[in-house]
Amino acid sequence: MTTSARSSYLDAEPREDNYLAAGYGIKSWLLTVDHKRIALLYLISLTAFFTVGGLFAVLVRLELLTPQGDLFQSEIYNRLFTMHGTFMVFFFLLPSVPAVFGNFLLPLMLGARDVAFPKLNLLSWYLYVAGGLLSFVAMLAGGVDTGWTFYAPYSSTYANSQVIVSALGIFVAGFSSILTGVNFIATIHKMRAPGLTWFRLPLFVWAHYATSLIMVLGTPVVAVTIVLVAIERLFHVGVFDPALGGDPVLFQHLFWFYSHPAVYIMILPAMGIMSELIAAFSRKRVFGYPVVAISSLAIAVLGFLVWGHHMFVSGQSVFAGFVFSLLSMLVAVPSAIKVFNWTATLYRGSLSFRTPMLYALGFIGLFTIGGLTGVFLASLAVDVHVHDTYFVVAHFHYVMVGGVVMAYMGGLHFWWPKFFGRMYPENVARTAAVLIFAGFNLTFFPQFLLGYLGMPRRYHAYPEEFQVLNVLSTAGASVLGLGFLLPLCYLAWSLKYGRKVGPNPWHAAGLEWTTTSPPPKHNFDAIPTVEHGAYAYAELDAEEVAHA
Amino acid sequence: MFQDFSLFPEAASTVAGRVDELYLFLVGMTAFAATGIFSTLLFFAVRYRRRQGRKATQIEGSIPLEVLWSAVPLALFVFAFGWGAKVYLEVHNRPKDCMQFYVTGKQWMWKIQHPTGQREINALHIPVGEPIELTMISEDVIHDFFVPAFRVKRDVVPGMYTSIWFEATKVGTYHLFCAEYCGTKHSQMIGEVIVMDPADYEQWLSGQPAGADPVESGRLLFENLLCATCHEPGPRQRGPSLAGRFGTKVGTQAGRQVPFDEDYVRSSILDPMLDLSVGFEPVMQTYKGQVTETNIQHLIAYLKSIGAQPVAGETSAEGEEL
Amino acid sequence: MKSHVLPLRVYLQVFAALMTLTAVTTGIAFVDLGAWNTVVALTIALVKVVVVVLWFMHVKYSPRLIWVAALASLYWLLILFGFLMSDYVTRVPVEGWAPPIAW
Amino acid sequence: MPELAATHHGPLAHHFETLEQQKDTCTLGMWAFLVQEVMFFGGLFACYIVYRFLYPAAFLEGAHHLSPAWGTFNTVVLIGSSLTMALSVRAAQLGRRRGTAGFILATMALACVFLGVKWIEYGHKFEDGLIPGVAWHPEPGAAHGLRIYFGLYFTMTGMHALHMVVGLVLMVFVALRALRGRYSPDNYIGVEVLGLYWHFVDLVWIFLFPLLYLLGRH
Repeated sequence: MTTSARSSYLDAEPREDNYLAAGYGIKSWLLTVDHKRIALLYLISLTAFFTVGGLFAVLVRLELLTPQGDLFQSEIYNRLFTMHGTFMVFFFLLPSVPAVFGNFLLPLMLGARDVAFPKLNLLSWYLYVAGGLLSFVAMLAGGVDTGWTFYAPYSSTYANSQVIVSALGIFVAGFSSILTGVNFIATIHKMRAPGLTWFRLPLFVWAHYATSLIMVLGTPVVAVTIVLVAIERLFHVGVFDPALGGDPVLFQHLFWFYSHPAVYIMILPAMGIMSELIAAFSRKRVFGYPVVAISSLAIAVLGFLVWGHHMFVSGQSVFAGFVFSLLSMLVAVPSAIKVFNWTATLYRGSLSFRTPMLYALGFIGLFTIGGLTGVFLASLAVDVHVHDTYFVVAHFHYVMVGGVVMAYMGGLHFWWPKFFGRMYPENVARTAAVLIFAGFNLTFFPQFLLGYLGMPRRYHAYPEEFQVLNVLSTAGASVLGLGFLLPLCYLAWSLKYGRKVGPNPWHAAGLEWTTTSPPPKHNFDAIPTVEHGAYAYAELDAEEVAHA
Repeated sequence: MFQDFSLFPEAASTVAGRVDELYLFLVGMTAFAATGIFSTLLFFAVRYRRRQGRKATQIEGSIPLEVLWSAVPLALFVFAFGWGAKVYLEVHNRPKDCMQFYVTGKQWMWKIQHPTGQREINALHIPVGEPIELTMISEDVIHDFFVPAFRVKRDVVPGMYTSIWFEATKVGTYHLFCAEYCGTKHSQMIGEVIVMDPADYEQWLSGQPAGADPVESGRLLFENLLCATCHEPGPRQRGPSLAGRFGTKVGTQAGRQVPFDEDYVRSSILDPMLDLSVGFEPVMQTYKGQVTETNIQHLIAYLKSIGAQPVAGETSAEGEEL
Repeated sequence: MKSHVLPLRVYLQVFAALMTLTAVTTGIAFVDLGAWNTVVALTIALVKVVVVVLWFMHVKYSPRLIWVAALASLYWLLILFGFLMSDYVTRVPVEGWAPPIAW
Repeated sequence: MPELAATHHGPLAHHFETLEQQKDTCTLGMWAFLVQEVMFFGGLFACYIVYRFLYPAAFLEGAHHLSPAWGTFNTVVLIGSSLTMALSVRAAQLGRRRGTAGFILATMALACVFLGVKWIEYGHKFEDGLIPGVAWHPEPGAAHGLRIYFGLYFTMTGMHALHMVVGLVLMVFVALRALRGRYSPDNYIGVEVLGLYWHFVDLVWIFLFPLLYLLGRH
């Protein structure tokens, strides 16, 4: 490819009817039904919640610097980790990729003018914000100290904190998630451009389809469970209260029926981003495309059959433990398949190591560790020892932060020019990516060791022999925190000073790159007709040569 | 800060080594897979970095490869399941003739009772080389009895008994943690397991204030609560006689056969109307609020001593397990 | 937009069938069939649901995707109930578990 | 087709190409929503199954505190309302404006009868002291687990009633739109979707009725 071909992609002036220019007042944002603007609303609110959740994490790590539990009282500490968990899980991780990237990109990738139900989409955002505000109210009114898992009977009877308000916040946010799922399912089924058959769809779309299924099928169960906890607290009906004949283990069943598949709600869209990044920066179609596509659905379906692996020591029957352990092993396979296929995609590619690609490679590394340590937890005897220890904490942070957040950051850099028509500064972005990767490992790797040593999670004070590893972890957390501050600054900077770009700064395949950056209000001047599958890099390269 | 620093926990029970073997196998598997993937990534990253004039080669995929890298992990994972399940049964299935300890968890302490009646809080003294079984219940929320050095852990649930067993192999003092988040002072619901030579244990026991033997205190409770009035043969007998009953089956008025075991005794004391014995009027009052969980455990110990199998021990159907 | 308009007669027949089934299920509840009472009641309920779904909700005349949606909800319900009960029904023989106790 | 999509007014929303696509999309969306409704009630039914398994006696006793006559009556009423709802959709398909609104009104009337009966039943439970946390003083010797039975009874029927109230609100809107002639044989998706929702509410009751009222009646 030649310099002249390249220049046609860069330094373009944005067109005047782009979606950002479609209105400037507050009302034009708060009442918008444009999926792209709603995505940005989510981006802003998610960043706010991520910051709050991150602050709680910082305080938690500071407390754990010393074994005595001397920085906060235990009441405060318990609230800190609970709020960290609820904000991060329910108000950042669950909506993160679907709400920002799914919303912005699905219609663009499908060649549609919007999602199927634009008003419902806006309602989803309002529900999400309302849920978040309720959680904020709960926080200001004294916080909640049940842990993000809300285990009964502690949550339903014993906790003296804002359980009901907080639970209501999660309930409301849950409906945001459900409606997003409904919206995406209808969009993917019915809004595809002519010629865009299922096996021509980008893997990002497949991943979002699988995630939407889980949102619709799983979320209502946790919603009704939360309702039951509130009813139990208000009326003492006994459903979860052993003092009245209830079985507290039932709460765990219902909670994990959703909350285990929920980790796939978080990771599947991240995997979708991964496929896009790997393909774009290798300039290749994804190796084994149909297998990767189907593996997303396999994860969504199998993911519903494994929830009991959270309950091996809870009083669940031995038989159920065996069944859930075996099925948990099966669900690890489609994830492994994805990792292998991404790696194989690099083979004989033309790899460039721009920031999004660095995040993608980081994802593969960290997700491999996160996924394989999941096998430890699915294996009964080892789980008995490491259950509810820092091993579990490390494992899910490797998947949730090392996986979801890495992909989120990678996607943010990749599609940033599409969102705003401007490029982020490359060098500082690469530095931040390396910082985040290093800080992450330093924070969470020691926690695997702590876990096997036996340090229980949610401990405010701990025996002295665990201090070395905890200090390492806190040190890593400061690096990680710094790593996250950098993008906050330079991305904001780039909104005004970043270099202007044309429709396709990455020379990437995909319908979203055929429209201008930022896209016009209705996405496409004419609905495109699709003639080949996603990742048509061979065709793209040929076109460029022809141009040159 | 570097005192007692280590990277691997002490192993001090018969099952600890078995769990560690499996753990190390999984660590090996992870290390192998991760090294493989990372070095491949690194190699590709260098070998196929973007260079002027070289294009990517488009590859569709490969069914044999897909099959290979589905089947190999599947086989490994299922193997990990099998091994984990096997060791789990060893961790879970107790041997016969365990020493019976009683554990009550409450916010935020462990109350422990020895077979011979001595009581302690947040500490458990045991003899080395003896299989120990703990029968556990919680008075409020869910707790979890966790001894890392023994690699055992079990939730302590309100309203239902759970049990755990272990056999210590090394004299020493080990951490006891509550591993299920239980509220404000969760991190202070900790204690020590002190493993002693059997002789030292005997000496320790005799040095303790001779807490009444559970059977004996159970007998006293049985008298003081006037249980005998209704539950022993006599003019005022209104309920089933209890001698020789423990370990048998009870026919209930609902027409079921339920085992006369710890849970049955406990529920009959706290909620007599549940599973009434056939042939008697529903006249018994609840003793809720009048007896503690520890009292109930004593009454159970007493009933066991006059039961069908006077030896303290098995009531549940462990033999039929999987 | 084509729409399949069912004749009025069909709706009335469906309603009559539902009424009959309601009468049967109420009537049979007063006859002692042992455990079969539950089976019969649930079977009748299921038949009623199928009738409502097929005709009132027009699934009989809908594209395959709608069938899939309806069946998927049933399938996932069965996953929830099945795996949940697989714990409860196996607790007794394996761990000597008794129902939680009240006081 | 682009010129069609540029239409910003009329029954076709800007982001759809054809009315057919719009109808199919809305129907699919509603079904996806109903699937989540099924799972929502599924969680409650899961609790019911577990506690019925643990406390069979309490669930038999609980059923005896309910009136099968009221239950049967309400079942007839609710299935009747499903019929009128289906007829309303049919009227919309045929472009009968008044018929559509009229049948919706009939549905609303039946729904109100149902809720009225529910109100009376709840009142009886209050008098009998069978509402956990509000008025709970069952006869001595009541089966263990009765409190859970009534806890579930009120949660399940309450959630069901709440769904009916939501349906009633929606019906007001749809009936008004129907009267204003917003629906036509080409575009009656609002009525269709409302109908699907209402039939779902009926389906939940079809299971609640035998499970709560009838089992153990003999």
